[in-house]
Amino acid sequence: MKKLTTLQTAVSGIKDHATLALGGNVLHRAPMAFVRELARQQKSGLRLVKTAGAHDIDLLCAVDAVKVVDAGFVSYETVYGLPPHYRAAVQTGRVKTNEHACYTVISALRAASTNVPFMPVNGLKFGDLIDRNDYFVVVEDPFTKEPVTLVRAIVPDVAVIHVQECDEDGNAVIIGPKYEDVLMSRAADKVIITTEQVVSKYKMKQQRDRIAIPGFLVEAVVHVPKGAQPTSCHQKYDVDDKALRTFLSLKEKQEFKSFIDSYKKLDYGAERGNIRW
Amino acid sequence: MKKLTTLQTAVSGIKDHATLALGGNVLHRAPMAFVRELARQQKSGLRLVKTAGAHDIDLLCAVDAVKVVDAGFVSYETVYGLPPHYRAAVQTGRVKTNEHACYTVISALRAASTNVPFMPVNGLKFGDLIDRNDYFVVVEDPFTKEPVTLVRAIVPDVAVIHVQECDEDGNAVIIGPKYEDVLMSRAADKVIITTEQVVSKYKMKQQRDRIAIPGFLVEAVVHVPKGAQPTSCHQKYDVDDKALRTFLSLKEKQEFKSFIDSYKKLDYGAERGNIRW
Amino acid sequence: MVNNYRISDLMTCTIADMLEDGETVFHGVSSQMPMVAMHLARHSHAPNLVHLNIPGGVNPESIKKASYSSAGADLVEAGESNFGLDEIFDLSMRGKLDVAFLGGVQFDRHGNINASVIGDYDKPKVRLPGGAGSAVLIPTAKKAIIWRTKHDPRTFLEKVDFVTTRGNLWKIITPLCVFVFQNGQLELDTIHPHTTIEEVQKQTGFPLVYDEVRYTKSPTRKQLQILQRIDPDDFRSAEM
Amino acid sequence: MVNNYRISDLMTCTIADMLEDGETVFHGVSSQMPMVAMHLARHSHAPNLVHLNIPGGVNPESIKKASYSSAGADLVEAGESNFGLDEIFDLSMRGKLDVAFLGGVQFDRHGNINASVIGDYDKPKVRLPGGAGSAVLIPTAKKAIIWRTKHDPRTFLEKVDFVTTRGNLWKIITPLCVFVFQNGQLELDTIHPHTTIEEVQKQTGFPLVYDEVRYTKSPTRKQLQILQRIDPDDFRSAEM
Repeated sequence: MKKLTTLQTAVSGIKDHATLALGGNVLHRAPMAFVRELARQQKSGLRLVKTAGAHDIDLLCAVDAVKVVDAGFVSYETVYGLPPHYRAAVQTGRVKTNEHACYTVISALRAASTNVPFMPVNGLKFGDLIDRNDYFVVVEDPFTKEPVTLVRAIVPDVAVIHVQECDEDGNAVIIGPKYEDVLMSRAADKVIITTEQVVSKYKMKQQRDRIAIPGFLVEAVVHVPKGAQPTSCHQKYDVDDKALRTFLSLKEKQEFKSFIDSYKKLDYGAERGNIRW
Repeated sequence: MKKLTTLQTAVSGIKDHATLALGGNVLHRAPMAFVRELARQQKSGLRLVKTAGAHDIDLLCAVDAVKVVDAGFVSYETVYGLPPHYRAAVQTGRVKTNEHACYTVISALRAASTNVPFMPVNGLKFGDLIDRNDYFVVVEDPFTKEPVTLVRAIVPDVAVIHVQECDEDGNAVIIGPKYEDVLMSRAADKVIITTEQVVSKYKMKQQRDRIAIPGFLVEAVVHVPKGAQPTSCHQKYDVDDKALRTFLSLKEKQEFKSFIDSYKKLDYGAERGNIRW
Repeated sequence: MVNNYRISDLMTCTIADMLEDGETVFHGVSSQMPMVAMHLARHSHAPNLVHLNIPGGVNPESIKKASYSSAGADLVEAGESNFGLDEIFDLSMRGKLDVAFLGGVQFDRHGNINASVIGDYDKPKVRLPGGAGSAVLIPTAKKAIIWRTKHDPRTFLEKVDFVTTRGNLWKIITPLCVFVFQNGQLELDTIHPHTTIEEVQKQTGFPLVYDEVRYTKSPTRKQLQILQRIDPDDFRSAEM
Repeated sequence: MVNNYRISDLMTCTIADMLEDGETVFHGVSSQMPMVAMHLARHSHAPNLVHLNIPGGVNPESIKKASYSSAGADLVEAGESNFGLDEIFDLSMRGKLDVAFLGGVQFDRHGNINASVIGDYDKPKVRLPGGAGSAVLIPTAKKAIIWRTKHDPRTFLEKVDFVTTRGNLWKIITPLCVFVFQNGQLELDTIHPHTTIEEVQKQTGFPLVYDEVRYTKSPTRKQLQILQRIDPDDFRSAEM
């Protein structure tokens, strides 16, 4: 049961049209090395699930890998502005947005994690989202006869989560905010961890109370230092301002490719032994 | 916003017929000092909620404080056997048991924690519990048209949770297994913490990642060292074998009273300053 | 009365004044101004305000490192306990979130909020970032406060293109004024000292509703001093 | 073949033999025998078995301190990660729990299990402890294994008083035999070496179903040695 594998191998197992839950939040701890490898392997038709996405969703829209986005919010943060490639993809009809209320993504993942077809949601009471989206439905509560809104379960085929520390069994430690990553690891059919550091089982056991994702839930572990760049990874590195501004200025297919390829050395570094474990 | 209070004051706020979620599991970290004070103050008609209860439920049944028990399992562990007072109370009709599947207690509390009227439950598919209990109902999933079992929400008026460490703001650390205590603290309308130690806000901040219940959710904090005895409290004390065997041998009302009163010094100790903080 | 303040200072202080001691208050991503306002409140009249945020740090002691983000790990590192986004939503569903700060792109006089699309929902002219938590928080938080750094007739208009949500909207603050949602409509609460009622009307796409023109209170010297101390890098102006 | 073993040893080893390497396996409270059996499996043919339990310690390194309880904190302290009861249930709901060990008081030939009441549900003659997780785990775990330290006609009977649950029941082990649930009925799998088919039939309240009488494998010397080492205080016999 060897779980340690290469980025290429892990990504090669992702099927076109797969539903992927991406860890992190906006510009923080997004699994960018994995996302770039999805682009390199020219995956297509992906359905992306996240409460609040940014560069990850924008990049995959830029290379035309996406068919559907289930999210509550897709945008860079204040100083970087709106996600140009995502917007263009939606506005030209190439990508369908299932607009959620962030919480309804959480509810839909909770439904998946408990294997029920839907989750009742308080709060989603008014507005056009309920009518326009077929993953919401209002029914009568059989106990009180009051109306209640349900959101349909979303079962990701794979959750991809970038962490600071993981052992070879897949026991994973997330330092700082966990966002929806723990829930995603329970909702998805398979879990792939990309990690800054692969630590010994002994060291992991010493900090077992910090383990967010126990190894037996994890299918594959990929060692990718700097694997969240250009988004931030707490206690490892901050957002790469220059790279983000560069990406946001790109327009042509060839430019996206060059940008993504410029990370090759970094993304494959650990496999080639260039970076010490 | 002083939260530190005495055991008597905290318990005096509990109304007859209140729904109480009790922390801990079987013989571990049950909020026994609080339970004994409920008995001393002769509360009645209580509805008790717990996945797996033992001495707490048995004692409250012995003194006729209980009307309804919502639980998946009520029994002492192997060496101590069955709960005589709970059984007698149910068999004579004084107490109604809402038998749950442990998980359906969790589901009902999850419904409360998200303020929805019910929670769908996979797994509860067969058997007489579904038909005989009016808090389960089978409906048609509006998305797939398949049948799905719903459990009605249980909203505890108060969750009573015994912990090892708490600060005066109510930030609470549970050492070792947390059982359903975190969920209870989110499902209940109010949270009362009884604690082995009251630690400084400074010390609590040093270990903020271990805080299971943030203070702003907590209504009252009661300092009761040994407050889980005769059940165990991890890293503090083990089960009090002698006391449990004594209790199980009691039969008469006056005997229960004496047993409960024998803990008075311990239960009120911290308030009287006999035990240093 | 002092005059050496900017619109961002005025807005931040006005927001702080909306918050009461002991309230549980949430802000989302890209929300530097409310974040600073919450800290200002905690450092003045509302020391027991509970500050909740997306990364989950309860009552972060300092926001000086929050820089470009208001969803970063710094808020957790400086926090006194952890309470993640999922839990904050649950809290609001239970009716225990007092105030939520939210955004939006279009607002109409009926209190409808659009953060989704300009044009048709399925084939939009402009795809907006989305309402994030708005669609569940605005109906469930006791008071929803919207802040906008833009005030023009395309933002405040007769009818929004799409109703992302509505509900317990309480106030909207802009560089020109404060709206209050009451009597089923968006009414003018106060206009800022530097503007006129004509200017506000000109920039608003529906007729203003008000009995008399009241002015927003200017920041006090003390508030400006605290701002200087807690937000020396001026994150509160990031959106201006 | 060795003879110096007790029924509790035989039962524990038989249970261990039912478990395969790599499986996720759960036991509840008052479940010392399956707990020891799981450890025996981990120390012999199933080193990658995942041991889950109520307090939430994944793969506790040792069970020597579990003493009177199989739901105590020791299992967490000795564990390699934490995975609480709520999460174990969720795991089973998702179809990812391979084996669950559960109890019960009455069993009938149709695979129905009663852990609730003797007599009427609302006014019972005997109120039993309740099915704990059984009612959701037996239908969802891939294989449910029941162990009982009592085998008499009141335990195995024609028709249970109340159906707490049924579902993916796989095997039932008693001091006399192993039942297997197949073809929609409880069939005899093996009888233990120390008993006879007549004895088992006498203690069973419905006609035994079997093609031929097979005997349960005796513990190996190696198994007994491991048991001695991992369970020196004989928790496996606690219920006997």
